[in-house]
Amino acid sequence: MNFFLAELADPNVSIPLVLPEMLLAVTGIIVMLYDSLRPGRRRVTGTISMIGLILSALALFSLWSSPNPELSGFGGMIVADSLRMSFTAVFLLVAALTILISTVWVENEKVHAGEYHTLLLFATVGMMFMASGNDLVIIFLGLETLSIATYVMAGMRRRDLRSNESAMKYFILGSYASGFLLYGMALVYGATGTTNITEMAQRIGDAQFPALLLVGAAMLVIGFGFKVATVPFHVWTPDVYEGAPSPVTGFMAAGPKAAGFASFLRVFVLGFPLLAGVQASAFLHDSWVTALTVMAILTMTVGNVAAIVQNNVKRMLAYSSIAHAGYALVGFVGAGVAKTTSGRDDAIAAVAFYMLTYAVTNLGAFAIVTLVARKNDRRTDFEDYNGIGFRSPVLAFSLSLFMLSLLGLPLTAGFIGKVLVFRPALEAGSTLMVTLVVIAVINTAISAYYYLRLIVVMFFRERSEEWVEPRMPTALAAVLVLTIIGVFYFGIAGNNVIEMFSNYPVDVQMR
Amino acid sequence: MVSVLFFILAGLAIACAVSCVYHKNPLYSAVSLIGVFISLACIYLTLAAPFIAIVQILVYAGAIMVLVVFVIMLLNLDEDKPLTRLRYLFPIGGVLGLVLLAQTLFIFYAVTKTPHTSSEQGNVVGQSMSIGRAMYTEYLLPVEIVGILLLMAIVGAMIMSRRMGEPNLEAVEGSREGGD
Amino acid sequence: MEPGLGSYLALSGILFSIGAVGVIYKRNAIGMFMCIELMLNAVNLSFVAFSRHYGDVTGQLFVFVVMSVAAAEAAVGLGIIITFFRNRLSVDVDDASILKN
Amino acid sequence: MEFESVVQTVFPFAVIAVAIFLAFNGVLMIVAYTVLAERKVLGWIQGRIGPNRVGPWGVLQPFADLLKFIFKEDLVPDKSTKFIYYLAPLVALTAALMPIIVYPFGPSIKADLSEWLPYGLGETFSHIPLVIADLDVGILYVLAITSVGVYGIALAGWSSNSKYSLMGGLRSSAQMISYELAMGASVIGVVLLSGTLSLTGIIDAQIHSPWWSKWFIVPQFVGFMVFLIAAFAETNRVPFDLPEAETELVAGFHTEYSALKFALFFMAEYVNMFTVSVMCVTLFLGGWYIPGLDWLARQTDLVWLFGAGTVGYAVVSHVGFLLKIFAFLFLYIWIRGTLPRFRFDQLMNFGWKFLLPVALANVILTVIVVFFWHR
Amino acid sequence: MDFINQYLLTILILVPVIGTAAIIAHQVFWKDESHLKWLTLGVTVITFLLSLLLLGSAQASANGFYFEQNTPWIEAIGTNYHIGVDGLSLWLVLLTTFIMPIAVISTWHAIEKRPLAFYAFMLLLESAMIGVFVSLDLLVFYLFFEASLVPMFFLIGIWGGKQRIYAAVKFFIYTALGSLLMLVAIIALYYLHLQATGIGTFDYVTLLGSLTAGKLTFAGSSAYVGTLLFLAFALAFSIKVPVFPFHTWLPDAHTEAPTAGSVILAAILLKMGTYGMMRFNFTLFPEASRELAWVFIILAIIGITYGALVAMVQPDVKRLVAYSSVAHMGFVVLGMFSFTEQGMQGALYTMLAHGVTTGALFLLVGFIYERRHTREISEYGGLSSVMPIYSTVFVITAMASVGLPFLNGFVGEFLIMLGMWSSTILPGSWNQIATMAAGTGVIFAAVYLLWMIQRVFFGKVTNEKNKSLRDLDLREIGLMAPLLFLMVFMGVYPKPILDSSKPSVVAIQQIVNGETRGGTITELNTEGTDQQ
Repeated sequence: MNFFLAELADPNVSIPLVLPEMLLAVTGIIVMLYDSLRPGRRRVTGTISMIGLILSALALFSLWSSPNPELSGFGGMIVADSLRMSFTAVFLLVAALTILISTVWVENEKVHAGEYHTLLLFATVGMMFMASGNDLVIIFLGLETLSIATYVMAGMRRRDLRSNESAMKYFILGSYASGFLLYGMALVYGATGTTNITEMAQRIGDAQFPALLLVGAAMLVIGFGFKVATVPFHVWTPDVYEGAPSPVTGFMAAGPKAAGFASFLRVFVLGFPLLAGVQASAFLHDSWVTALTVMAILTMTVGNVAAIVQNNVKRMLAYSSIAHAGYALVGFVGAGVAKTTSGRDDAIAAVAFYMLTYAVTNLGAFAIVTLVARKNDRRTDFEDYNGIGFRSPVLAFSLSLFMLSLLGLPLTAGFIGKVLVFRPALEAGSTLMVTLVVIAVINTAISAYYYLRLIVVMFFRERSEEWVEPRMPTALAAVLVLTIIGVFYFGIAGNNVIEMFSNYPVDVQMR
Repeated sequence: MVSVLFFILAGLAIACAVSCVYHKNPLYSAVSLIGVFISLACIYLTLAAPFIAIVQILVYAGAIMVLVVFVIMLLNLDEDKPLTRLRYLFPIGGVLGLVLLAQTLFIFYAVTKTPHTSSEQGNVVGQSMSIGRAMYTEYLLPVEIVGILLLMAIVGAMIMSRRMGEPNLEAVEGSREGGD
Repeated sequence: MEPGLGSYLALSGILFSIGAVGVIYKRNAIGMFMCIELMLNAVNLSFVAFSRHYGDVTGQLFVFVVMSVAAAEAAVGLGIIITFFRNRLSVDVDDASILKN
Repeated sequence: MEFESVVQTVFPFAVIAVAIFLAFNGVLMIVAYTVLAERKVLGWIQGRIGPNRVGPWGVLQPFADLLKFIFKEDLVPDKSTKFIYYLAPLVALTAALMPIIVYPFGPSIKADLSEWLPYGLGETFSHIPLVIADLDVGILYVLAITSVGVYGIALAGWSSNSKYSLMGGLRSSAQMISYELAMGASVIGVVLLSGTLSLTGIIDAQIHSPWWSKWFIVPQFVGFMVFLIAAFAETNRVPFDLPEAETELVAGFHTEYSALKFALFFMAEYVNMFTVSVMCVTLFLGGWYIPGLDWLARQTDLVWLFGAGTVGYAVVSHVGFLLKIFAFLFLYIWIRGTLPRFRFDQLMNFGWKFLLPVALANVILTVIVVFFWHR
Repeated sequence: MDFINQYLLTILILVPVIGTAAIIAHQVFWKDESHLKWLTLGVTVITFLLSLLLLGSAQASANGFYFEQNTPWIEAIGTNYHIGVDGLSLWLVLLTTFIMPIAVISTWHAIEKRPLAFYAFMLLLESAMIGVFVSLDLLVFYLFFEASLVPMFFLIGIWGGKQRIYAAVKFFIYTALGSLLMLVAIIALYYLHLQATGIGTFDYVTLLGSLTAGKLTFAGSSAYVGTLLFLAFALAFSIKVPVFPFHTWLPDAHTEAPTAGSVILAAILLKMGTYGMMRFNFTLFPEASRELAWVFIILAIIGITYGALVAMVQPDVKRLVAYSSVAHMGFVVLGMFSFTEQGMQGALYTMLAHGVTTGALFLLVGFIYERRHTREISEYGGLSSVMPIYSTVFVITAMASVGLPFLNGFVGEFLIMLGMWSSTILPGSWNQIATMAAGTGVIFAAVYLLWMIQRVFFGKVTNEKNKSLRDLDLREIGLMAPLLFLMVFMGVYPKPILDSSKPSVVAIQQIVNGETRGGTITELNTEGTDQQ
């Protein structure tokens, strides 16, 4: 019998390298099983999920701090570099905060908490694979795991037409984008004959079909652009964000976007680098840097300008998230044009840190939006925030803080994040990069208008209708405390985190 | 011989694809799409990939499209209404199509202009043994992730299609005038 | 005589274009979904052609993965479409306009 | 181009074409007489006589039926979707017939035909396999084509523009999709034991098994039972013939079909029965393989006649193969005569909550056993 | 004492923050709003008293700054918490701590709505303003510069007049836009320094050191980089000052802000702009400063004239005072860009004088507004007979603003004119022409203020409502007394301030005139201290 059991018994496996992902996946399965046996116990499933997340985080940190780390495993499909580590930390944080935020919603809507938690955990596993995958297969799978979970999460409020519509639009456009992404992957594979990103980078010089590389990269830009919501591939964002349940919207803006950036960075910055003396790589590199620069400019501008005219807070935050994707792209481009390896790694760490600050701030904001929206996400217009400033000072001041952090005011996390992502682009010093940063800055000023608007509405207007302050559940209070501390911590003493993000001295390329 | 076969199948695939897009009746589209899938499966055979060819039929034609046809029947869909809104999509679609076709031409041109010889190995990698070996050794991790993905999809599909009560009427009335 | 790699890629590209344009022209969700499946299939063809060309199993494995993903996506996606239909009695995307665009 | 190379290219195709023609006709003949047998057996079971007017004992009845179908008036529902309405029966029958090419009807025959065939064709035909195409992925092929067969039913149900048809079509597709899973899962045990997806390979594996498991029905009895039950459901036979439940749905998906188009559906159903029987036999009962035949030939010095590779061996094996199939076909008819029908929810519950778990448990058990067996 | 001396500036920044925490804690635990103003007053007075310690003897560090503190902050970015004062910033810090208690007292009866938040924002604002004047790290400076926006935004937005939302948002966005471009320039400087010397830094002193030592230059091909950076900085500060075309936020913000807000805005926030120009633009980009000085001089003159002319036709007293600010700040800019010692000293002096005088004017307007709830000039008339003390104080303050000799406005303006006259920054006699053009501004200032005084205070009481107006009470007089004292004191005895600021101003002036190329700022500053 033609078996290959010998190989099977000893496959190319390195468990510690995927331990964080594994633990989380197992937690997901446990939650699912528990929920099917004893349905409707959201506290228990939530607790199990949190424990799983914490265990996963512990595994991650042990991997992070291990003295002689295994750099890659599974035949180079999984890597342990600073990019993966820092982004994974962001995902875990996002997932944990989302679970806490969702408590209100889960209770109000009578959603099946167990299933919701299962999906959230699996989505997180997907995001983690997107960051850790050094192979297009893994990245694609991670992305799809994430996307499919998120489609469902967006439509979980099944009786609400807005939620249905959100899920459907997200599904159709998300799969559409996946199609482009996949085509890009196919062409890149065709050009180089490998799906491993490290090998891909090495083979650019002697690729069999260099022309395909260019087309493939263009398709990949479209696909990833969709996922991270950059203009002109952002059309789905406002509708989906508005219609999805508020905690899910917060999650989508913080988690999947960061995950998209993780893969996007890996594929482009590490996969299509500028190799000395290789003409094909120079052309490819130039093209994608220019394309992303233009995209960054468009993204910021459209996001900010469109956000100004919104009357719905969730929609405003959706456009704001588009704008933030633009700012993060500035750091991305900075990583692309970095002249040294350390500069590139710093820029990647900057984007990771930016996503971290954005996630913390944004989730904090969405915690409050969830609370204010009440049942069925009914109250999400600006008018619903009229004059609540001094009726619910804790909520209002926290929300103002988050808005100011999103705006990027000093002493908040957003400021350090912005400085970090603008830096690498300025370091490059070319006119294009400086223009990019200047436009980013002007956009920041534009964004002041709509971030302030929420503050204006809350504090400067009078409330005409009755206002009953929503009861603040413990979990949500915990989220607020965590995010507020986070906003200040990252803004004032974020040094440790930044260093941790950039200091894992593993360089995939140079191995 | 293979070449002739390829061009016949390719023609069939393209014709079916066009018909899939052209037909307003979703079921016609579905049937055309099945045609595409089957033609592609045959083309995979010409590419020495029997395993993929069969899985193509099994998964796409046998599972996914059955599901689609099933849903079409369940919802008893009518023909598409003529376009009333979003007319600007026509030029967008046209431009997109032209760009993609140009790109296809470019790919074709680039590949045929580049001298290349196919690997001898190409004729055996498609065997099920070779794919099976890859799946459980080199590509064990992706296959495991596929497992997670499918598990999650089951949960997701279950959530979405579970029985439920009336839609939330407040949202309907609040934002929509008139019924269907 | 066998057709060259270019022919396969050309077919793949044409099918992809048809699918991509179809998604835009289709007015109902199921039609769009089918066009997306068409796109995925086109990509699969590219993968298989490259796999054959390089004599590398990766491409075919990728196709296998894509098919699994497509199946999962179909299950979830059709669930979403059914839910949408139940609430609204239409899968026309033009009707999906509560969220202003 | 030289004549020689033309012959070398064309002749194998011609042979295959002939083989396909023969196989199809053979199968169709079997099917035709299965129909007759069904009516007869049912008659006996119910204390009736059955058809006996056309020819002696009604032997020509199938041909009479065929004539009737051909000359009957063909009614097409007014508001039906024409194209699909016409397409559906064709799809059903095509899908039913297509698996035939991978059936191993018998062992391969060693033959020295170099004297008879010029241009080195003798070399090509030194082994004559009694299978049209020995696909590397035979089982998957059969499963794939079977799954395509659903369309015939679904499309027929939809295109007839009749609620009975629609309900019948829906039920039938749901049922087939559900039981396909159990069926696929039950096959995996066999695949694990044999280590191949090819049908000839599986028979080969059974031949080379230890003496106590010459047929995989022994180690895979659970799998066999699951397969058998799923097979009944797949073919929409009693007790799973809900799609055609006359009391509820008139005739199910083919309510609106008449004449030749109805005949196609009818044939497809019986071809499907044949197909699953072949599969059952091949996977679990050794296919054409009769344990001990070769051994017996060697013991009795009849190797030249019945030894492996001889024509005699092939003939005996083939007859054994047919007998096994007929046994299954009889089982179908027998059960139709004795068992009542399920309710639809019972049917779905049975498929999902009992059959599938059992099949999966069987797979897991087999994996464990195979793994440690080979350690 | 050592401890206090060592960390004095940090303490000054932190005391208001701690005070904020204290009043919030107080409100949470005791829920008695009436204590809040006392607590706030206490905190601001303590801050003021502590700030007086700055005048005491202290050792200047090697680079000429006193009370310097330099600790790494966010190393990943490369920024240090570097603070210190010199003769330039010292007086502005004192001005801040001095104005704050007065602003708090002015709100004694005016703030009925949400006092807790009001006082909290006031204190936070104070802390941010002190931070701006003492930061020696560009990023820290930017941080405080932006941080001062938020409390002011809330002060205007919540406690302001009818158009408060518009005014607040306009104020915020104008300032934010400018300062963000400055942020880009700051980061760019970091990298330019990194390229030039291998060390990336935001530290002002280090940057200045490299510039004066010639390690980092904006000459030759990189001159346009220097110009761009200069413009980015200048834009941020010009908006804050505000220099003529960027001034439109100011009348709105001033008019709509509550009295205390207007006082702080006029007295301190505007000075951030001029201070920043002097501190950063002149020293970091001397060439660009000299090259573009003509632009700013022209804008300043336009500002002076335009401010005065528009002030003349304002029907609203507060708006009138606001436009007078535009004119006065024009003078300050003019003085700075003369690049002469007198001009720049005058500019600094005018900054302080304007802080005191305009603060007082806004307070006075506030007093009358509290009584009558209108600021229309036409609503008043003949107040001198009804409110004699008020009228006297008002007239004195207005005279100070006009620049009457022996009052504080005169010294600064005179020095500026003198400086501009003797300047060589413009070609030929244009310097003198510019001086004369600015001089007309003084005349206009006299015109609009006197006209306003005439309409409001003299003549008959035309409006019945004005007949029963209270004159100033003790609190109000107490509030005005220190301001009046300062107006007179600064007018007759400017020497201490001018003397102590001289070395720093001269140092800047020499850098901007390119006289210290090759030398180091360190040497210059030590020389300065010796003179003192």
